[in-house]
Amino acid sequence: MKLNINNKALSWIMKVRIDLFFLPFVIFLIVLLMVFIEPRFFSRLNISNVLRYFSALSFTALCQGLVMIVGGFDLSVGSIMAMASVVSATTMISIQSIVPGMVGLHILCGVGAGIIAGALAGLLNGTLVSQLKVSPFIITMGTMSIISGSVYLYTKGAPIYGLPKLLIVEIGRGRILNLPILFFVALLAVLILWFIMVKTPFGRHTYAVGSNPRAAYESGIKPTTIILTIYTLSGVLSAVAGLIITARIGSGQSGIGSNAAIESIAAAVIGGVSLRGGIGSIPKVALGALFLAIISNTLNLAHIDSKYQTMVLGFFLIFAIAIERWISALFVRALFGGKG
Amino acid sequence: MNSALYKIIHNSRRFEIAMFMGIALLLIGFAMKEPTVLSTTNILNVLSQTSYLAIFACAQSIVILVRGFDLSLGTTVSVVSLFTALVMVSLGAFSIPMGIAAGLLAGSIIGFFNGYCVAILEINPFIVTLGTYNILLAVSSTITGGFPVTGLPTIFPKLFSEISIIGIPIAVIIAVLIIVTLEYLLLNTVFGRNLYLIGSNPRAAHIAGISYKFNSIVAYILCSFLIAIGAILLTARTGSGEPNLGSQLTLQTIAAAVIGGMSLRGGEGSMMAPVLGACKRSRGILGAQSGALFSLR
Amino acid sequence: TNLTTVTAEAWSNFKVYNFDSGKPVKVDISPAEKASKPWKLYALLPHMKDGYWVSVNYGLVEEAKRLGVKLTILQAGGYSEMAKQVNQYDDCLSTNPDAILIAPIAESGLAAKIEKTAKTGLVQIGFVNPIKTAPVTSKIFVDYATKGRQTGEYLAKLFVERKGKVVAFPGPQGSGWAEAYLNGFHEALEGSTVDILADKFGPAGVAESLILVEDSLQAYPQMNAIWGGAPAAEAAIGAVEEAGKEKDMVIISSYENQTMVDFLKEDKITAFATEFPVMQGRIAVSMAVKALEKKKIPAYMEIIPQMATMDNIEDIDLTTVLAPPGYRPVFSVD
Amino acid sequence: MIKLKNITKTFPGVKALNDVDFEVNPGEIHVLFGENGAGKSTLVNIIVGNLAPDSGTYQINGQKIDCLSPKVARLLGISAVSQEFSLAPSLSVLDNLFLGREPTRWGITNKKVMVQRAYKVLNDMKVKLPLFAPVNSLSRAQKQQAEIAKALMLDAKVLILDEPTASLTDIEAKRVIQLVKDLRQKCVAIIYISHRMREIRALANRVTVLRNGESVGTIESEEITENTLVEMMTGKKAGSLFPDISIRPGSLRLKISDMNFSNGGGYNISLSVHSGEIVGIAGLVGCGKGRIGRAVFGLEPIKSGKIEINGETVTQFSPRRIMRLGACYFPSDRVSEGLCMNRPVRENITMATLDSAAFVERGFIRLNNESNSSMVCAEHLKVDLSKLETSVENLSGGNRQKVLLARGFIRDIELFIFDEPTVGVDINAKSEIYLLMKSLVEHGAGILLISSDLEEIIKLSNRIYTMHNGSIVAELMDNNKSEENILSCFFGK
Ligand SMILES: Nc1ncnc2c1ncn2[C@@H]1O[C@H](COP(=O)(O)OP(=O)(O)OP(=O)(O)O)[C@@H](O)[C@H]1O
Ligand SMILES: Nc1ncnc2c1ncn2[C@@H]1O[C@H](COP(=O)(O)OP(=O)(O)OP(=O)(O)O)[C@@H](O)[C@H]1O
Ligand SMILES: [Mg+2]
Ligand SMILES: [Mg+2]
Repeated sequence: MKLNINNKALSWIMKVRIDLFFLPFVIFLIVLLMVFIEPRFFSRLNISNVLRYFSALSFTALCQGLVMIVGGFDLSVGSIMAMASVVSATTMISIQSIVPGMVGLHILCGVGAGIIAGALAGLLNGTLVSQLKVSPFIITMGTMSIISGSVYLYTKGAPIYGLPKLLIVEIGRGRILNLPILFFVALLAVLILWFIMVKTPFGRHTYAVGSNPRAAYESGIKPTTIILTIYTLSGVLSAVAGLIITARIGSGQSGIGSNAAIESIAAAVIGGVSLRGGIGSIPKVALGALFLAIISNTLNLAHIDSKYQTMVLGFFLIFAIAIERWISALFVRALFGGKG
Repeated sequence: MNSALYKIIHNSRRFEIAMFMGIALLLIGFAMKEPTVLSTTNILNVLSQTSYLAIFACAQSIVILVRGFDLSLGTTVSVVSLFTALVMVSLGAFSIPMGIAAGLLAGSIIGFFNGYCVAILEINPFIVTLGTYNILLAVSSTITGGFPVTGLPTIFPKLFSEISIIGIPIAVIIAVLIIVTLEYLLLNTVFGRNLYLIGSNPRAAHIAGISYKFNSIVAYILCSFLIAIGAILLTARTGSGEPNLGSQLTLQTIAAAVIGGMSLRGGEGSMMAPVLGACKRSRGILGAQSGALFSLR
Repeated sequence: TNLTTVTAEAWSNFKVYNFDSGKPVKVDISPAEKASKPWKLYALLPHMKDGYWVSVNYGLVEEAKRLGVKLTILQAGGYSEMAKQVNQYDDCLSTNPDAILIAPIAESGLAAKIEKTAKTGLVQIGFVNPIKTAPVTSKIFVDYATKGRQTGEYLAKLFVERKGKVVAFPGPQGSGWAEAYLNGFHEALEGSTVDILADKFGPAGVAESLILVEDSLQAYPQMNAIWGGAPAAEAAIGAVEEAGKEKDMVIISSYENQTMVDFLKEDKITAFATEFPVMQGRIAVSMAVKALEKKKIPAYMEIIPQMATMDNIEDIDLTTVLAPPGYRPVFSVD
Repeated sequence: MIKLKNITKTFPGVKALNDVDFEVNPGEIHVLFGENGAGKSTLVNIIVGNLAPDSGTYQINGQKIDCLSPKVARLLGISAVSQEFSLAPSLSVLDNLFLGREPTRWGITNKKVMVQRAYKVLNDMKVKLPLFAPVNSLSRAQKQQAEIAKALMLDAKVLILDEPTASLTDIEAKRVIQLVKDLRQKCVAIIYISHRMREIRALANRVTVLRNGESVGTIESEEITENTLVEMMTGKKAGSLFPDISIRPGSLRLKISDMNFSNGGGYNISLSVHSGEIVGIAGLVGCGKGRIGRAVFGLEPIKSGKIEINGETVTQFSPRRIMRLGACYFPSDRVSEGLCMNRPVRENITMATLDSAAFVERGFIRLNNESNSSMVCAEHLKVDLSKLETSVENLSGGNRQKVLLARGFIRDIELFIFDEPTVGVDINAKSEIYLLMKSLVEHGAGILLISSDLEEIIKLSNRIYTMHNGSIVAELMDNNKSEENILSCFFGK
């Protein structure tokens, strides 16, 4: 009897680990394909391009992943990004005019203001979702139009220029070890969140609330607190994504993030997060973001007529996932026998 | 006695009654502020606008019922519109029925593709329909090079958009017919029951011998078929095949369904939900209108 | 602010093509006098999300204020909101307006309705976006293909000695206007020394364009010219700088906004084309009022687009092109 | 210790508790007893803070408690095993055991301590559970054990057990009972809910009987007899629980030969079921008895072996096909596999029947037939008829189980595979269910009865297979099928 159960535990662990392994495998296949189609894929500048796209996307994906793990949805990612971008740009510029010269301070204040704005927006989402008992889909759709509406009202659609050069050149385009600084920022965020979700009670509680809110409540966890915290955290993450894009394009823009909600949900779902909550791992979500970044870059590099690019992207999305599932089923069958 | 009362209210969907009353109250409110809002032409106008959204929202609700999604709704509308128009323009006689048939067929094929990927390949519906969305986007912007198709037979818009029967616009009549039929089918057929059961607990449904694969595929086909009907009506409304007729509809339909009471977790809700949701959204239209009129005063 | 107190002198005779004879004839067009009664006008715009349409809004609002008419502006929320614009058209009609000014998302979508309304004799003015066949009282717009051609010809002139390799970023796929621009552009470059390496369609946002431009710089290392919408041009500046190619890259924008003006003045882009959005708004309102007061107006006008370059930017009257910085869109004028 | 006075609780349309008084003291086991739907779980849920009462007072240690949340209840030392489990399905067993009170070091969960303490409790229970497997991969019995372990993890002052042994065999139940007795010795106050008379007699210091949400009375341990309890519970005298079934084995309904599971753990299983007989399978938790039923129904992949139903070899292992051959399977885990919780009772009763002509005509459901039949069926099984149109999640645990079983009695089936059919069902309904089984068998059906309730297996079946560690170790018939024989087989003798 002992053997059976150990066997079972082992088999489960194997299955999970294998799962984590297949997305990189599919990504690896795509990269391998690119060697033949377009060797320029591996140029230093191109790799930076991919990684920088990844760094913004990974933040939105992480934000969405967290919210989905706790059983929710966040359609307001994009609007929070835009808000953070505009708020931080405005702050930087007004501080610039008050205390000129101290560029570091300008940037710090700008980033701080953007993140605080994001946190507040997240807090609003969290409060509404946890208190109103209305579907998070509707609530975040509402906050989305409120936030983006007020951002437009403030900027009238005009971008905000004149940000410190340091931000654009050193942070937006800067490199360490030949890789973009932004990539390391994203990597750090992934590692920290991974740690939090796996190693701390808070992480466990988040999964529990997403998996079965009633059981979590009956176990002495306060789902409302968890939901509130996660949405706030996700607001901060979307704000950081907005800041990354601000640093890259060099201006505060109210129009950024229009695709962010769909893109981030896609990354999270590819990363194995369940739309029904309680399931999903942070590194896999990041891999999902990497997958999307690579595909988008690949399509642009592969000289495909851009009108057909969306078609190829569509097939890629569906069949890459189909292949991933198929291979993993194959492996599971090979290792454990039976019809999977 | 308490429980009898409860049963009556429960069975007759208190939520929906409340929603209806809310909408009615708001209408009265608007009317007091701005009486022309309640003029018959305006009401009919708003009604027919609502009916398109209601048809699309019903389509969306069917897949939401089985824990699905259709993100490709918007581009499906565009593709069907173009297909219908192209066929109508290129064929002489019989062009209208052939065009409609082509549109419905295109819709069903799209639905089958979605259903196949979701049910047989077991890929998450979000990813599948996002993929289809992209594929159809390419289709709709390449078959005519991004340009609309004009020159439809003039009788087509007359028949399917402008005509009204006893004063009620045709779109409203068709929408009501569709909604009533769907509601009836969902409540009275095995297929409808299966959708609810699968949506509620797919595993239990499987063990009770209900085929997830078959029913899901049919649900997706039905969804896209309804989208095609809506798209054809919209094409009649604009009088031309349009490559970007519905790109923003997707989110609106999901919102309408959820506002009306569909659960994104599946297995709950009725066809009144999307309709109510759509009405709520047109209450928004009315609100904006009365605001605009008010400012004109 | 003092910006809003514009008098009739604010714009005087403005040159446009008159097509009433079937051929383009350069004519002066003059504004209407103050309206005899506060006519009720509606204007339908595709959206209000960028500087271009804000400028159109500015033109409409200023002119309405100047003439003393009522104006309500409805915006559909984006180029993909065809169905919504049709709804808005119906909504307008049901409130008995005196005139409707239409900047259609796509003519085809509204053609049938416009035709039906035309029979009732309501004044309908088409502006900014082309209305080719539908029967409106008067229309003013720029032909996108013409404008695309103009930018193409300008580009070709820059590359007489060396070979040009251009990548085009026309804008969103399936939007109609992006395709039309691109067609004109292609036409102009046929047989020239400039090769078009690729057409890259994509969403019209700076962030999205940035990724597209960056990737294209990798995919086509030989490219030395970028042609595209304003967001693509804006994104290109940074991307090109980073790739270390800012010395010999030509960047041309197919339309205008405040950013393009600023960047042109800083010599970061080579040129942009303008079609005077503010003037189109003003002319549309003026023509509507003239028509309502039974004055004779041309039935079909086209804007004469102009290339703005380092050399001539100081000479162009920017108040005919863009809303002043800090202008806030207004949606109704009483 | 805990004292409730005049507690009333209404759900929409139901008065679940009406003016109930209840108390429990340290060192005492107070048993709650009553029919399905009497209000036992509701009372318990109020005590642990999951539900707030409409009216009434609640005192702990003489102190009045107002707004009790589960979190506060835990801090006060109240720990509970709930009937439908408070486990997060996608989390591992280990995480679930410590949910809400993970031991930490510098803010990080201390896995080592967790594993040690988990093993300690599981060893006390003499239970082995896969600590790192997600809870949704466990059988219902294993979930039950996890839930008990979770409750014991806390050093409780008040321990509440809501049918803790419902899916366990006597062997495992004995361990639980022993642990509960030990805790009583340590002056823990214990509230215990069970439908098993034997346990009540072994444990109870006092019994409070509920009927229709009202307290019928409290009796001391000396007065406890089966008859008094049943009489208090229903107001009627107790009849005999098990009917006499006349066994007339006929044609072969089910034949399994040399079956091996794909996932390992089963060894050359062969068995047969004939028409007109009830065949039982008995074994400890996790021995694989449930997997046999699942395999027949295509829910557990098999590597080799042959399964024949009514003479036809099964080739396509989908429940749909197998049902066409005349078999029906009743899963043991009603919540995750059996019922569509947010659908009405009626739909759940008929869900496996929607292809029969009695209910369907050209794809349309005959709603009247459906209503009538489900009503008849519900009446048989003593499910409250007024609840036919409410969703299953509003039913009490035992009533849910009855709804699950109901689907079998509404359809013509030749082979029934019951996995733990009477979990949580009260005595009266049980005897009703047994009567139904009797009539099924006497009309020629074959029944494969997989159960952890030994008495049920022995009294009902005419042949018993006993399992140990994935294999069938013995087939007992006639005089052989005694409790001692079976128990010795459990350990692989
Ligand atoms: N969430 C709910 N909504 C509506 N009614 C409910 C709800 N929960 C329980 N009830 C009703 O309250 C009554 C008491 O249920 P309870 O679960 O306390 O019964 P029980 O005594 O535990 O029965 P069992 O032995 O079957 O577990 C039942 O009639 C049940 O239908
Ligand atoms: N050797 C094994 N390898 C993999 N999984 C196993 C093995 N043995 C048992 N299992 C799993 O353990 C669980 C318990 O098995 P099963 O349901 O057959 O137990 P049971 O005898 O019915 O006991 P109970 O239902 O009382 O727990 C099942 O989910 C089964 O899949
Ligand atoms: Mg109970
Ligand atoms: Mg079992």
